[in-house]
Amino acid sequence: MKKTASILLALCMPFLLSGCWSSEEITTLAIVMGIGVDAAADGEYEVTVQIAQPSNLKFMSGGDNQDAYFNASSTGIGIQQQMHQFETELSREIYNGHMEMIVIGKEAAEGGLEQIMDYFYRESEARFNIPIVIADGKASDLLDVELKLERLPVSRLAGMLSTNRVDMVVRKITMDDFLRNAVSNSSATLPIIEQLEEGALETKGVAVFDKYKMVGELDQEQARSMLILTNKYGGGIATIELPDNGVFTFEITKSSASVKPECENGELSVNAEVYLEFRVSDVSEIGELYSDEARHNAEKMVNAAMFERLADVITRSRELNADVFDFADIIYCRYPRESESSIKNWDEEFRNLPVSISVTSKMYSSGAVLKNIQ
Amino acid sequence: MSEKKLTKWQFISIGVFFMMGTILHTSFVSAIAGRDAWLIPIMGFVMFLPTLIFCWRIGNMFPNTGLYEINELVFGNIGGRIVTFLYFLFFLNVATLNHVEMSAFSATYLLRGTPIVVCGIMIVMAAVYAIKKGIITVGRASGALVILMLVLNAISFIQAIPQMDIDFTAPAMVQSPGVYARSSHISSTIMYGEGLALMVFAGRTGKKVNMGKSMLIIMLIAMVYMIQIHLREVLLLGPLVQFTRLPSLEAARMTGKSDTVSRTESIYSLIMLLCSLFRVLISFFVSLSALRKVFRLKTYQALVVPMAAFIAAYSLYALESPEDSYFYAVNTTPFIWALFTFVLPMFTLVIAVIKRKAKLPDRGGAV
Amino acid sequence: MSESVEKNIQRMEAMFRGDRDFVVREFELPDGTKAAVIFIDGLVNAKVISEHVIKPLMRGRPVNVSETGSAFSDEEAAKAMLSGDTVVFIDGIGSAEYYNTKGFPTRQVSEPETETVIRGPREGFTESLQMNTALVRRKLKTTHLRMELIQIGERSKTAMCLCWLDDVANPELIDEVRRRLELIDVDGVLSSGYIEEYIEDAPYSVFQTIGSTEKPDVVAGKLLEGRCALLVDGTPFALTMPMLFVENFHSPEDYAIRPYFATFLRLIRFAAFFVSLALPAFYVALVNFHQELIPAPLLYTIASASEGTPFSLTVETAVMLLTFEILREAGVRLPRPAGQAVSIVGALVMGQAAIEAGVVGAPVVIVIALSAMSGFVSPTASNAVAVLRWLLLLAASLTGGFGLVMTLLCVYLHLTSLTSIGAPYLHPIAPLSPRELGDTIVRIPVEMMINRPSPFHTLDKRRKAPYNRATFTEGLPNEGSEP
Amino acid sequence: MIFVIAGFAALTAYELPGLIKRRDAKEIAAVTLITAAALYYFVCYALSVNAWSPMDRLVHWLESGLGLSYSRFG
Repeated sequence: MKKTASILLALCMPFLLSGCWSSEEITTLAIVMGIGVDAAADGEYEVTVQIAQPSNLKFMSGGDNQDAYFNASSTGIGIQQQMHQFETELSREIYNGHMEMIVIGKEAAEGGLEQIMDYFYRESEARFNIPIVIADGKASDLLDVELKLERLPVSRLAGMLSTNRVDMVVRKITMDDFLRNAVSNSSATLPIIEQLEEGALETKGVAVFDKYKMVGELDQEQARSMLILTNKYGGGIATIELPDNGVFTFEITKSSASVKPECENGELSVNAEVYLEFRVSDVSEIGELYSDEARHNAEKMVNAAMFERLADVITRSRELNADVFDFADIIYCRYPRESESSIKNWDEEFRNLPVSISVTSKMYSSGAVLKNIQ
Repeated sequence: MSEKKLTKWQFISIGVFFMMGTILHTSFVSAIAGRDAWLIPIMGFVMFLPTLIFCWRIGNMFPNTGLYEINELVFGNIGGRIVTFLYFLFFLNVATLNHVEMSAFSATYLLRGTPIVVCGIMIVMAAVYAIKKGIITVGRASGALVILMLVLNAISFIQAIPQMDIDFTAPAMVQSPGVYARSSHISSTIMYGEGLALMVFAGRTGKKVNMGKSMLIIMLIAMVYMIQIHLREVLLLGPLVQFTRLPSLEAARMTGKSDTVSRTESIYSLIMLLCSLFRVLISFFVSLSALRKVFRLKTYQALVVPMAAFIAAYSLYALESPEDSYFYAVNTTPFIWALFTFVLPMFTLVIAVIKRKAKLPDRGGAV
Repeated sequence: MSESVEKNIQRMEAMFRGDRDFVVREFELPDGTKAAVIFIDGLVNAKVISEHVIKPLMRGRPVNVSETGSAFSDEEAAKAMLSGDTVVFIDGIGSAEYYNTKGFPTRQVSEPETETVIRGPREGFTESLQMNTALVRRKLKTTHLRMELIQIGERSKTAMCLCWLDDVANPELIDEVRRRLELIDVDGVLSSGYIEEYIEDAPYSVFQTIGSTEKPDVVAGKLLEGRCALLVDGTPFALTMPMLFVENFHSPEDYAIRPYFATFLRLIRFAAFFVSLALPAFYVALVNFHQELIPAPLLYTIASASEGTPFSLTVETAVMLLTFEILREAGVRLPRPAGQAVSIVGALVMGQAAIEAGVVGAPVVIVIALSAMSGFVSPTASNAVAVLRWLLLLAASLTGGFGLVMTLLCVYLHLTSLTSIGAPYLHPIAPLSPRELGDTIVRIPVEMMINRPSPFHTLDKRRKAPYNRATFTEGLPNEGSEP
Repeated sequence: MIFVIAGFAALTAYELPGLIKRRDAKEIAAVTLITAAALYYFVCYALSVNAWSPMDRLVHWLESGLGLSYSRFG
């Protein structure tokens, strides 16, 4: 027993002498909550870092909430360099273990994200499931947005994406979703957030990427149809203009799409059946809706409108030459052998891939009122 | 009053704990096989069957004798010691490579700033303390520890199920046969092959422990465990699994929904640490007892600390750079390991059977 | 021993050099021969001597006292006198007779301080060996209860009684204990603590491998399980050997309350053991090394709390731990009323003032207070925990989670390597035997406790026949048997 | 860095007195040999000199010599 005790002591000796490397006092850490990247002149990037100030962040009932964060930014070639630049500038060490959001400016996205993404997935502190967002203007403005409920602009952005069930046009895309698409033939999409005047934020639509470069945008309606087609649509409010400029708004509560690839003697095609359940929110003049006949023509109207929108998003994605619906993977999974050749040059193949869409919908309630109160 | 032999369950728990140490090797298989990585352990098991048959037959021929005593029985005094020295080199390299992976893992993920050599020395210190306490104590301790590890593993798997996406494994078995052959060769030699070290414990097990049966149980549990790890990685990371260096840790980082319990990968990395420490510990002990058998030393107690220092030092230079043990493991190590886990055991089995046949006809008695 | 009384008395007086409590009483027998009675005042019961020794001798009737013996040399006579007997010299007889007249004052049987119990027997051992053996005898009225007297201590000559059930306990265990006791050659044994360290398997280990208890029913329970107990004259604590690690978390009350609540309590004691052992180290590892494990809101509170504090986190934790240890010791050492006040005032005021002054962060005080309090849940393990806590804190401050896990593994291995008189210390956990986990970590209903713990290799494995509950349950109305 | 090596070297030498007492030539030879090897690598690491590593040599020989490596046939 004396031997093991002395061995333990001797083994500890090297440590006591050389101290501990990776122990960082929490007060020496600059806790980074979000990072914004904007394209600056000739290939440089302007990196803005949102750092939380813990002392103001503590919950103070009724206290004056002076800013619980501050943004530091610097421009330079790579992102890693800027991070070190921050460390020299600030008195503390950059710690991005708690990063909640990455915001990328539109020009930077158009310029290509390889270099930016490379820093984030190689960096071992950051996580794979951090949401990424494209700022319509400059990312630094988005990170400075006016605060209403939250204490940090970043948490307001993160909140916008995950909880706005009412108008689910846009889905939270995390870094690994984005990278997964960048690896496969289908193209990735990232939500775009636009800053309207005096601090109002709005999800303007979805940016479409080919590998790492942003090639175009889909507006809100197209983004919704894309979500429906890829079966990731959680529900939301949609409107149809009626011929005599009336409006028929309905809330889609359930949407499911089954996309089945077919292959007759080498000819690849895709058949998408979409099933929607909706509830009428407000309608200008259709009249009572409880009768079967009225219900059927409302459903027919919704089918027609949705069919037209789905077709529109497919043509749009063909224009951008970006397979946003993961058709490539779906076909490859079902027919690996046959689709071997066409997957190689998927850009052309996708342009003339026959896609048949059929929409069936079911209205299951017209709200609390039997017919219009007129 | 307390028995000095390993009981059946203690031997199996040491074996399973040793096989759980492959959690750091998952990138060897998933880098090659990608989305079919979870099928590879089955093929690896099939490729490992000959060595299992060797364990079974040799176990029955020489009940309750360790691998080194078998060598000496089969190859005679000098030949046996040469074969044991070969095994010593093999197990030394197994311990070193595992040690390299473990220190690289803890230097980059757990203790971000610490230099690799310090992590290496800390790992080796823990191994020295365990060996000083004696392998019977380690056997006794591993009984409950294995169950704890398996339960924690199951919990982290179940916790990750909501995030999993089934169709990441979609086009199964479509890759070229070369890919499958290569990854199952890697799996059978590196992941299962290193299990040969457990044969050395045959000498220390109690009377009613049948080597073959327990090795089979250990390898089956190991197979299920490996399938579960790979399945978790593929279902969480999808096609990215081919690119990440430590997929099981990245998969752990992915899980976690609510903000409070979101980042549990530090706890998971501690589990990975314990399992791989056990692997280093057992292979270290096995190479030590090989050295003792070769030079006929009375006790190996005196060798424990210098050998540990050697492994900590040698692991700095074993591979070009400690960070990229992946490159070697995928290309050349399977061939070297195959030599030791397949060729040598088969050779011993053949000689043993021939000797057994030569003896039986003339004297008709057992060996 | 000479014939004449005077010479004997002079030699005895020379031996005792005129101590104040050495009493000689000379008298004459009816037939005129001189006789003398000598005894040590205080060790004997004066009334018994005058009634039953001196009066019958003076009247020539025989002495009717329970235990007599004859001493042939001065040492034997002195030995008898020192253990409370009365020695009688009669002129003309070469030897001296001694009669058992023990009668020194002893404490009444009262509830023990350390092991208070809400429900269950409340009697505790006292300092006198006779009373303690009587208490144990009353619990186990069986002829198989052996009580072997052993004397240790060259000067203190403390009498010890090794008791076990000879149809249950393993004879090897008893021989082993007896052999170890005989090896002890020391001049004074004043409390059972001395003996404990001598006969332990691992005297250098932080953990206690010999159990000690103040309650006879606990001793009886352990004897039934196949262990042996050592009652030491002069200390109310009996030693029970061999002891297992899980016994730190058993309390005699567990068998007096419902199994569910008892299991719940045992699990809490286990949890408290781990909390008090690893919480400060875990907290330091969490905040200094693995910040990403802390959820964001908590991270802000911790960061803002430790904004102004001067010390680094490790120093802060160590200082707070030290203050709590000092407070605890002060609370115990002071006499009862003052002790209570000190520990409460100290903890509250000290903690609060430290936080206000900004010397220490609030979370640290919470962590240390929780870990200190949970240390008291199992008193026997708390002294081991108080030492190991510092080792873990050092490891965690140097290498964070990595060091913490490795040290915990080393502690676990150390525990598995311990044996208590041959029985593995972590019995149901380390050499895993699932069947016996029933009565250790959880408390299964009494019916199911059929076998005795296996590590003691008891002669009679079964505790009792399975309880035949079916006989009286048919009659109960709610059996669901009505048509 | 040097402290770490010094610590470990001192530690490995710790075994020697015990051994010399036991006068077991073989064991002393083994211990000194292994300690020397360990020190060799540690010192090379401290002076960041490239030490000879058998594993590396073996791998290169297998790869170039025998061509026994997957990297050859991709």
